Amino acid sequence: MSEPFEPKIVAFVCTYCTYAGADLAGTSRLKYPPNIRMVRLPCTGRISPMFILKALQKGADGVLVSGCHPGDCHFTQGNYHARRRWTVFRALLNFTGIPLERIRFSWISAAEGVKFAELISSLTEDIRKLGPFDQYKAMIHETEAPVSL
Amino acid sequence: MTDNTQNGQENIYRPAIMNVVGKRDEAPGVKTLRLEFQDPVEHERFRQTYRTGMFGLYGIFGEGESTFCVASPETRKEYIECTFRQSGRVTSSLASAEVGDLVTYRGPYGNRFPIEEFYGKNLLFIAGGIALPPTRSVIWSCLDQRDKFGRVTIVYGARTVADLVYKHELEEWQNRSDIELVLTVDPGGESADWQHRVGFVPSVLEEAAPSPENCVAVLCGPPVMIKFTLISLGKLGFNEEHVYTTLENRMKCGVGKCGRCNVGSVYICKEGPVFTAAEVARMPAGDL
Amino acid sequence: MTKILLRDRLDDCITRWHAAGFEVIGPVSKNNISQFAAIEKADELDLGAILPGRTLKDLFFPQTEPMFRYRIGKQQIDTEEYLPPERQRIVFGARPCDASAMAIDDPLFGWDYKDSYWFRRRNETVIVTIACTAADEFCMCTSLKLAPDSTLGSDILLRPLEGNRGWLVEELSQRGSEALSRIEALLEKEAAKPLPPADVPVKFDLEACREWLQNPENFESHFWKEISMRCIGCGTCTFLCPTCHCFDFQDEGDTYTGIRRKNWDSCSFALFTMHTSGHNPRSTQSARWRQRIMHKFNYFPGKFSLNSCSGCGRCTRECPVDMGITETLQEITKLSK
Amino acid sequence: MSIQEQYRKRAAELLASGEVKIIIGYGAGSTPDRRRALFIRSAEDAGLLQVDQACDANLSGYLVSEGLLSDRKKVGIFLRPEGIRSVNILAAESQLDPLQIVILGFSDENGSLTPLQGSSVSDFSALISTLKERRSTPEEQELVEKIEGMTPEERFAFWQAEFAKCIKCYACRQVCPMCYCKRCIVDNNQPQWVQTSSHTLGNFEWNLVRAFHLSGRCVECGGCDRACPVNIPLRLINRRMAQEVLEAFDYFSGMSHTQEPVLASFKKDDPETFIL
Repeated sequence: MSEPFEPKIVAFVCTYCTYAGADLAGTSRLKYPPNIRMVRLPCTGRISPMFILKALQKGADGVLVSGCHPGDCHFTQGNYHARRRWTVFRALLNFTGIPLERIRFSWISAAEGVKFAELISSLTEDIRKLGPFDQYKAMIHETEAPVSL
Repeated sequence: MTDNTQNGQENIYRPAIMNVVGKRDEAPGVKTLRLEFQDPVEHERFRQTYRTGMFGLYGIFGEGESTFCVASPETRKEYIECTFRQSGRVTSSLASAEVGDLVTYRGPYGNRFPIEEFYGKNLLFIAGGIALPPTRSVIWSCLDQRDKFGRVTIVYGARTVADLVYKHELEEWQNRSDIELVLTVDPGGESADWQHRVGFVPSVLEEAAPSPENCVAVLCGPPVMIKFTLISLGKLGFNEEHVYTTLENRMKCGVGKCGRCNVGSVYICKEGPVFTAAEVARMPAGDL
Repeated sequence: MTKILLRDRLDDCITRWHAAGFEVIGPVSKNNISQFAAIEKADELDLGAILPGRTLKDLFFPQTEPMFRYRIGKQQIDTEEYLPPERQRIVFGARPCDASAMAIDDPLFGWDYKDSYWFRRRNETVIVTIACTAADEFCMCTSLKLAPDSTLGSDILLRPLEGNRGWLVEELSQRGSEALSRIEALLEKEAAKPLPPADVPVKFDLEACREWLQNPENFESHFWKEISMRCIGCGTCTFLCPTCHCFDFQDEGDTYTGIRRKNWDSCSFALFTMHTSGHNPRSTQSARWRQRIMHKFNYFPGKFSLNSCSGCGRCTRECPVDMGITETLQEITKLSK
Repeated sequence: MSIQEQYRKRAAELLASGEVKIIIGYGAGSTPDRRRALFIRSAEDAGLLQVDQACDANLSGYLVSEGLLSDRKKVGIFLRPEGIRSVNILAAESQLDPLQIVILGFSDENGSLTPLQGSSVSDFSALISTLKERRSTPEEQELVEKIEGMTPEERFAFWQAEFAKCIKCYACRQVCPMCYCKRCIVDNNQPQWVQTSSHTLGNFEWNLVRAFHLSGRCVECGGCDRACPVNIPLRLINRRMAQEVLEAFDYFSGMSHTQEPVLASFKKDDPETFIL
């Protein structure tokens, strides 16, 4: 009937590690699915939970947040702060029914081109299996519907 | 003013689409857009209703609407000019509109300067900073029928020389023999080649001492300037009933429904924005 | 002979109204809140409460509604206008204060420029009101010169009969008669005496308050600061007020496409009157509370000869810090003596 | 002497001696079972103060009212233990100087009120430590567990139905002592992160943002829950978040006025089981 479902995944990445890792994946000609839209930020510490909500609001089926391994932060501590924030925000999303399979977190260094490619492949596959985030999309759709009263 | 035509529209919140046909930088952060109606019917409606002093809601879909006066005179209705300072979300996006882009406009709303009552009288215009645009609308409306009025005096001040808006028109007025133009900047705001006055508007006004005899004053500016200029006008012998000003408040609907622009019991959007100083004096000061 | 609607005929009435193309709406308690919602059967109705938690205003002026969808192109902007769908509605079981509130807001939405969102819904809705035979300590309709059996704003007024048997029917408008004509056959004709309306004590002196509010000297009175000290500046009183009508426009979408919506706004919010320059004419909570009281009991009646309050008491009932109109006007009554 | 008499006397002394300029307490409300915030400035008015179980509001939010503390004078305030924790957090977040706050504390032990010994925030640290060890009420815990037992779809549907009721009156925000931002994130429109319209999506986003900003800061006074005019069980989310910071970081909010905020600090060995 219609085209097969292609998930839309937004990735918020730190420019020093994961973005460089993605770059390495590219220059190494590693293959990974094209479902990812990357947003590059100076540090994972800059990644506000607002970004994740905004991605969902704009219709993302999955979100990846990724940065430097602990201890490797360009700004020394940004990712430690980010880690606490993610822990809490993840619990909140879980409690309000946003499936954790859709919101993922990872550490990928500039040298881990292979890890990046593999993660994107497995993440895309996982979300493809989950299907579109219909529950959230229904809520978005409701805002576009004409007057109901 | 009571307008039962509803501007001929069924949905009063539907804006007209305007082409940006001109854009001018006036001062740092201050821009003028010249707009033309896309729809001739809307334009005709504007021609029929617009009088100097009325305001409109200018906007960009996706950002919202913002209220300011129509800066062009009622004697030139082929277009609308608006001058604004880039400060919030809407004005920032309006400021980035270029010639050829589209913006929205709703209006004209509110009351007007009763120009007919000024016929045969001397006119004194006083403006401060970004408040020249509403004054300029009246100034040109009168200058375009210059023979109907007596002496015309314009007192205009800004913080610095760079902050003066409509510089090309100031030059034009400067060169006209039938206008007395008094320009001033706040102390410290003058440039090396500044040949006009230095000082705050109220004191400069007192120095210039225009005669209150058979004279109508139009005064626009920030609240502080208005407050002290009114005192100066009083000293010069002006009657509050013959001093006109415009008030601007935050508005959303422009048509007396959204409930935020009132000062005391007066809805600025419907009973204003033009008031005499006497009317303003009767409003509760704590609400201004 | 008077007309009687028996409670056990209500289901048949609803069926007939549905058949005649009316949507039937009434107070429904669900999910820990009572509000007006479309119903299919009479047993969905919650007619026992003093007042539903949410007001009748929701049906005529929803908290958020789309006005335009826009699509921005290089040469043109396409706008699609959303107006309320045309359909006939019957609201069964409103309270007199809520119904009055709709009539109070009519002149506001109609002066000069007519708000089509409001009037379309108003013109298509029949309001069937049930007179109150019980009141709680927050009810204050009588203080506003209204009553537990006021007819203002209603198309039909029902007066409860003893033993929960049904209601005595009073036709009040053309629209009401039309709705009644659909169920004429279901009505009994007998002489019946309805239960007396609830006893709602008068809590303040409206005229004295108005006089006090009109006196310019009182505008800067210290009273405003004292009375609003504990106000936290939320929008509960305004959003649960059946007559509060302030609104805002919000655009939602991106650069090329989106929706402009009309949303409730509240004079209690600090940003309500804030200029872009940072200047705020009503910069303190006391100025904002004064505006709310002045607007309802001085400015609005000055313009439309109606108080912008119907005495439902929700502002006091639901206020998180136990404020409200009643207390303020009681204090003003004391001050004016 | 009843606790109410005791505290009226103490309040009168504080005001009469000039130690405090104002006392924020509880007075009679509009109905017999309601209490409301009462601000008294003279010892004669101390008789208007009420102290009983109906005094449930956390008054600490009034401490950050504009201008109240700017003259460096002391302010007396009636607080339950949760309120004392709020004051600790406000102090830790540099919103007030704890030395300016004179606490008239009381707690509700099994249905009867007991006065708390001490008047400065640091006097109550032992008490707060015991609170940390205390679990929430069985009913609350049961509800949280009930929600946790649902599938994600059910949970989403549950909260969607609850948030659909939200009318964006922001009573939850305004009543919360922790929501002191001069400009809340929903009031910022450049950029507009959260949709301000009161449709379910906008409500969902707003409530998530609110809960997140209170994570590790909420003291579970229940003010938001009581304030909500449409009865959204806001307390459940706050409860769950408090549980999360306790389990993940051994963090209990409002322990002391020098405690670092949980999301503005870290340990190198914080758990990270979920990070790939």
